[in-house]
Amino acid sequence: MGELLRVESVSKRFGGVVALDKVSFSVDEGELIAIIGPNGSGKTTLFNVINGILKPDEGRVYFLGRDITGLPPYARVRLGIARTFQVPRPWPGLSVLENIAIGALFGSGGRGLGVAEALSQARNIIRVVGLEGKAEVLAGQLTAPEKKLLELARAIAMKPRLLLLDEIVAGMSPKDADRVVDTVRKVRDEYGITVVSMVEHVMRVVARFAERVIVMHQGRILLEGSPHEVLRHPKVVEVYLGVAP
Amino acid sequence: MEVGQIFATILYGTLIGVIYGVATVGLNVIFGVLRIVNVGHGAFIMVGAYTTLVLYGSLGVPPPITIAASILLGAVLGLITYYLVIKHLVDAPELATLIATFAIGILLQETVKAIYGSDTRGFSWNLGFAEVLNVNIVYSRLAAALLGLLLLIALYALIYRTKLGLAMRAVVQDKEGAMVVGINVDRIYALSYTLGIMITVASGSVLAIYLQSGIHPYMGEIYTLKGFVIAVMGGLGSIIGAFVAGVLFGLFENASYLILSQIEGIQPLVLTRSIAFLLLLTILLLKPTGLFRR
Amino acid sequence: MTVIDWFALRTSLKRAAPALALYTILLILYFAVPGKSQLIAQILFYAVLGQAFNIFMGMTGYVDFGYVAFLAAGAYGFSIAILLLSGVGGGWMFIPLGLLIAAIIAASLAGLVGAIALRLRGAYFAIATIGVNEGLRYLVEGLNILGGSIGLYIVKDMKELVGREGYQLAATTLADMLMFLLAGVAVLTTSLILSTRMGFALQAIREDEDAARALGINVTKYKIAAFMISGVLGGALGALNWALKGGVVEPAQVFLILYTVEAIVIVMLGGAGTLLGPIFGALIYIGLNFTSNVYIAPVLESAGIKATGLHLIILAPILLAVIIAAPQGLVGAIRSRAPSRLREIVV
Amino acid sequence: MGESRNQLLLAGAALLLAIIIIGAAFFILGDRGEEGATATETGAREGAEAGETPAEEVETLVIGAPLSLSGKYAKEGEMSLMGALAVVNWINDQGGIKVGGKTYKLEFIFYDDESNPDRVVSLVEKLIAEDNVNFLLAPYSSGLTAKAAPIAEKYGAIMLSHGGASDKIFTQGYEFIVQILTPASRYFVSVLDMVKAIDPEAKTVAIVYKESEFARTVAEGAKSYAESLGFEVVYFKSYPADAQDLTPVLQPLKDINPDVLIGGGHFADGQLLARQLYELGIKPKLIGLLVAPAIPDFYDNLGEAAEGIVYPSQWEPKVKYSPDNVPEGYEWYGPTVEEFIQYFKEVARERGKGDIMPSYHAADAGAAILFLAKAIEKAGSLDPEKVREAMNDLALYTFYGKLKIDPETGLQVGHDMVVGQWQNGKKVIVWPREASEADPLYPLPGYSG
Amino acid sequence: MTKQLLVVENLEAGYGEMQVLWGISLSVAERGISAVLGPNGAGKTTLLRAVAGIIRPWSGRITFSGEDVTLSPPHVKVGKGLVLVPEGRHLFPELSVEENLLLGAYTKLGRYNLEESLDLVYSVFPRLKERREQRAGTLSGGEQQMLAIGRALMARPTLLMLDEPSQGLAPKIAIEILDILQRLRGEWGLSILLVEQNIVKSLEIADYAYVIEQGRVVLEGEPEELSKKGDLIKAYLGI
Repeated sequence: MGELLRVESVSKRFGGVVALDKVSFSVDEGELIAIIGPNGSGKTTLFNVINGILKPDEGRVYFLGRDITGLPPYARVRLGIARTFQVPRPWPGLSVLENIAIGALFGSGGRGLGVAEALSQARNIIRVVGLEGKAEVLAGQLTAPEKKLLELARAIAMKPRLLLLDEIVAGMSPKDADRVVDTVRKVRDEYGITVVSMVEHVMRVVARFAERVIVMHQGRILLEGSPHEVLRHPKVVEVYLGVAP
Repeated sequence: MEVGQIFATILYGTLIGVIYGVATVGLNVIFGVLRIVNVGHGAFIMVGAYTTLVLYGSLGVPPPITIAASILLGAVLGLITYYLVIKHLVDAPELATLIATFAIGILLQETVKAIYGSDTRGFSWNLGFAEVLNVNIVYSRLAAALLGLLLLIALYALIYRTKLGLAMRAVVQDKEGAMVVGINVDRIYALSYTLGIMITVASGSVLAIYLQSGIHPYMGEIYTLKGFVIAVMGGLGSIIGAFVAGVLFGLFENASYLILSQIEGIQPLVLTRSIAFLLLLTILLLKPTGLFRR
Repeated sequence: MTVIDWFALRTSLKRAAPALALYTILLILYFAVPGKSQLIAQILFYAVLGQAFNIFMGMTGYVDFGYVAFLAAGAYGFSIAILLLSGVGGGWMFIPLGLLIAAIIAASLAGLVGAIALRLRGAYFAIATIGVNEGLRYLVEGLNILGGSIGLYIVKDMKELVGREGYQLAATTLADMLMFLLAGVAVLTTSLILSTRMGFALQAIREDEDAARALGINVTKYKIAAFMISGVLGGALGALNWALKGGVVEPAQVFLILYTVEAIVIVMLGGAGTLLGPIFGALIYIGLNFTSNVYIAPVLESAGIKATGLHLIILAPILLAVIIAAPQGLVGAIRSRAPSRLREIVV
Repeated sequence: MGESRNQLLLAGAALLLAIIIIGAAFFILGDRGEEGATATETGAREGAEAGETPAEEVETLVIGAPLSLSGKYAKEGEMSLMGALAVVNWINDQGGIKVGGKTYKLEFIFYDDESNPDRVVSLVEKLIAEDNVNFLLAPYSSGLTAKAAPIAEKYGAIMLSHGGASDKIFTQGYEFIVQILTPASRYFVSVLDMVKAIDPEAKTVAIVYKESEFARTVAEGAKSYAESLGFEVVYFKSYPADAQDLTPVLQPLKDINPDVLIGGGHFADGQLLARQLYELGIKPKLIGLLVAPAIPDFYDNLGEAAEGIVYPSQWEPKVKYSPDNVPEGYEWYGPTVEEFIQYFKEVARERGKGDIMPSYHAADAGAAILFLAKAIEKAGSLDPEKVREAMNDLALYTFYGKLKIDPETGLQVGHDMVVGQWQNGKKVIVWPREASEADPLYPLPGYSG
Repeated sequence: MTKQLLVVENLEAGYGEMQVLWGISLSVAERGISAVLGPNGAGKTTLLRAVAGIIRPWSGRITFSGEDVTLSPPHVKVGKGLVLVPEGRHLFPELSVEENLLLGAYTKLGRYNLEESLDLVYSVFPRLKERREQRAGTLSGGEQQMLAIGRALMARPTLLMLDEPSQGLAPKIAIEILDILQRLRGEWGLSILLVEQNIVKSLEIADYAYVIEQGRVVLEGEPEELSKKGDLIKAYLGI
């Protein structure tokens, strides 16, 4: 198990607001990591820097030992970095099947993939995430949790080595959330995909899901460790609740 | 190159530049607030030119006063087209508004044609001239540029010195922010669009006073095109940008003519058009937010 | 990747079938209805114009106001081929050679413009393309190249190449048949694109370009590819309709933005991104135009109402109504309300 | 919201459907209707007047035209229409034309081509194939004519070019296209001849023209003719089609100070050119402009700036062509100038245009009808080939002046242009001397020398 | 029973075809502070946007000062004194601090008291006075939040709704801002509807709290009660 991703003292500011302040961490292959932190702590910005939508003001990002700081998003996807969005962004006018097939076609496994295979892979993945029966429905007509699942399915179809999940269970009922967490674990085990997820609040999910937790606050990494250590850490409780209970 | 020639280039480049500026700000006001590119822009300019033509030509109303009539007519046209069409398309895809404003333009052109015919018309409002360095300084053109400048100052004052203007700028910057401070965003949309149309129609009057000829139903098309170039130069949505870019564009056109006319075997005034659009592409590529934006 | 993707081929044929059937009906009408062949050819021209334009606008959501420049490039390319051949001979070779040069010039123009302007979005892109079209026109006139403002006259040269009768045939029936062929090519190209990874990429770009980028689609590459395909088809159309059929290529005519606008109207009437849309759009647009012009105007005329230019006054409100009520166009409206099976056919 | 949107959608769909159905109905019924009305295979139809003149069988001969009634040539198109109708009415009032023992009255059918070459083709085909027209007035401009020509030739119909002054189109080897007006390359011939004749001192010529097919052909023709007369062309510059400000291109003339300035293009730019020459104080001995000054409201629009400007004209209402001065080898046909104007005014009134005078575009179209009618009579047949042949030998003298074509190309060689000038707010013919009403005002008032 | 200033009954709302709120009922007492807590994605922001009128409620009823304002557009609500400090602040970045504040006083009520309000806001947030000429976009996060609240105060609200005012702020500043809110209630007689992630602090200042999850109220009560239950922490953090 080697190192997959390394982020080295990355900073990013917007106007007068510092979104990321010299953030460094690394991810090993096969890990399940949760990045937690309250709203506005810089998680989304961090994700955008990792997948190339934003360029950091300073610092570098390495993937499989290669400096990818300057690479455009699609090139990173080819290398095997996939992501989902916090507010799901499926292509609303295309069907569920088509959405996933596009993931298969343009993901890291998509080179030379025919449309027919892409569609049949998409059908398999629909089963894995439990969207059976929705294949022909336009993505715009799905319910919110379904859209989240579709995002996950699309990302899985891309056969990434690293999957970045942005608030994958926000707004879900505990039952739905458990289902998604199980699916993600299954995906990690079956496909060998490393998963980094950001989770804001649902600590139960974090505990169930992550092997390592990174806590962000104010654009910095507050601490990292196992869920057990981190979730009980007074600093974390303070960040979330304001003062120690 | 004669001194007079250079003087004429600067003088008339600046004067037509001011006119270009006035004829572009309307486009910018509407784009700035509503994010709509008014492809029918030129048709509204044409309407203004006809207003002056008809009021001066047949009723003898002094041309500067016809500008007031144009402003009124612009208000009426603006409100009608806003509530009938634009209002329904504010959140529609860009494509829809491009086509809708184009259709409004056609409708205006064909209506004016149905009423006044397709003849090219003009009028004569002669104020005399002064001769400097063997260049005639035509007073009516000076007057038109001054009137245009007045319009621009009025618009500037409206946008930067009044509450309505402040509200408009607020909507430009953050629509939701404007909502939460109690600005009726729909109303600001209607007013900004109408204001844009008013100044555009008025600029048609100014243009008519400047040129006094070449008034026909399709005369506006070239101003739509040049308006785009100038608007992009100054930064789509920026008022001062439009004015400065207008003047620069007028000077640029005239100066590039001066240079091109030294080359044998080409047609310099025709080529200035190409160069203008080349300029547009360059600006779009290097600084799509316009030359004067941070 | 060298293997033929039979699946894509099959789906694309299935997709293309209704449009091809409609063109076949037009072809039959072309020969069957006396005295209306040119009306049908005109509908055909606009249908192909819409079809070619749609490959880019319909699939990516970008509006190229300067699209007519591709038709102009094709017309000039075709004429250049004829002027090269005249004096040398080569007879009927002028058509394939002309189309080849037309395609090459249109493709290069598309590649160049695409590489520059496709970095822009929305209104900025639309404005930039107007700039390209106008800039080219005044370049031709100002530098006095390619015949300058007078343009290129190639009727005489075509007559020299294939004789009087030959030219007669080439400029009428043959040109129209080639246009039908081009229509078929346009439909098949569109449906093939739709059925391959490129189609998926383009649709993703149209639906949400940022999401597409984040998902690893090389957005620029696909946009330029679609732009070039659309441009080449436009070039061939310009070559056939203006150079071969018209015999005169005059800048004031071939760079006329009106044609782009008509293309937009047709695509919007019919429905952007659909295969049948442009055909219905052209039928409605030209049908309305011809009917009001040839049948209604004379009746009004004899009743003392001067009705010329009427169709534009009618067309503009109809266009506005379509945009407000059914922004996806006629076929688009059917498509979005249809069950998924039908949707596949209507595409 | 959603519901009203659906209703709008439904209404829109219903509207479109209705249009398609109506269109389709016309499409199918249109054919049948026309076929039913066709009387003979020659293309003549039984006219409505047939019943009124039972003594002699009068048939109808249909002449058709795609006319630019909207779009950029709309003004010219409207004038052409009224000019053609005026002459058609005159011929019919004379009892029509006699062809091989039969008498035909003329009927004029026209459709609006929107100044658009893509419309022209289907309209020409409709005229020929459905309205059974064998004789056509060509559309305006060479682009439109070129597009119409293959179809006309395919069906073997004759086209008379009344609005296209282009030279180039007649070098393309068309058989059935015949030109009525003086070609563009010879537009300024009379003006330059006039200067040569009245002012041997004049040496320098400046040419400023609109960059368009027509104006450039004129400008280049004028340049070579001027040089052949011994003038020196000192300035030869153009401006783009829809220029708004010509100051850059005009200002240098103030220093160059040529003797003669000619050029222009069409209506819009011509007015602009005249105004800006005046404003910028550019006063050569003579200013000659294309097209624009021939229009009656030129002076209304420009006032003093129009004074003294000359223009070449295909025709003027005050020309002195009459049956009394028929030149050697020509034969008179058609209305007198006064009759033409009278018929024209009647048509204009009927069309709600009020009391207006014909422009030369009207005369061009009228002359085309005359030339055609005479050729048909001469041929004694409605067969286009025979009519075209008859045209080769035709030397006609009409209210429009001389008409004669080059048999090879169909190019007009007979017609001469006159030179008009604005003097004291009125158009007067100043050249050629034998046709002139007044002496040319020369040099221009205000010319400093 | 104190008088209720704002009453929301069975509110349903969402975006496009996606329903977010599934029948939420809550109220804010006159001069009271109600807190809305809940995990991300629970619908807190949507709730405030619907109450403020920025998105149109699908069904349900919103009563403000006894008046039905369910479908009133936002500018009408602001005019009545129902003012939102939105998530992400939505300042006018190119305008100066003072221009932002002036825009806050856009409504009739605000205009009438303009000078006084400006003085008051500057006295509450002296930092804003120092930076009155500065462009809003160049302010630090904390200052931007102060400006957003100050701007809202310019409208002379009777009810202030705040969406995560301490988001992205250092804990010290976050607490400072929440303290200011409490002061405002006392000095200005404001009623407050607060959506906040700093649970402890917000429960400290609130009189009543709601916990929402998946667009529904799952728990409500007075802060002491809720804290005692311990359910709150559980529901919120999922520990």
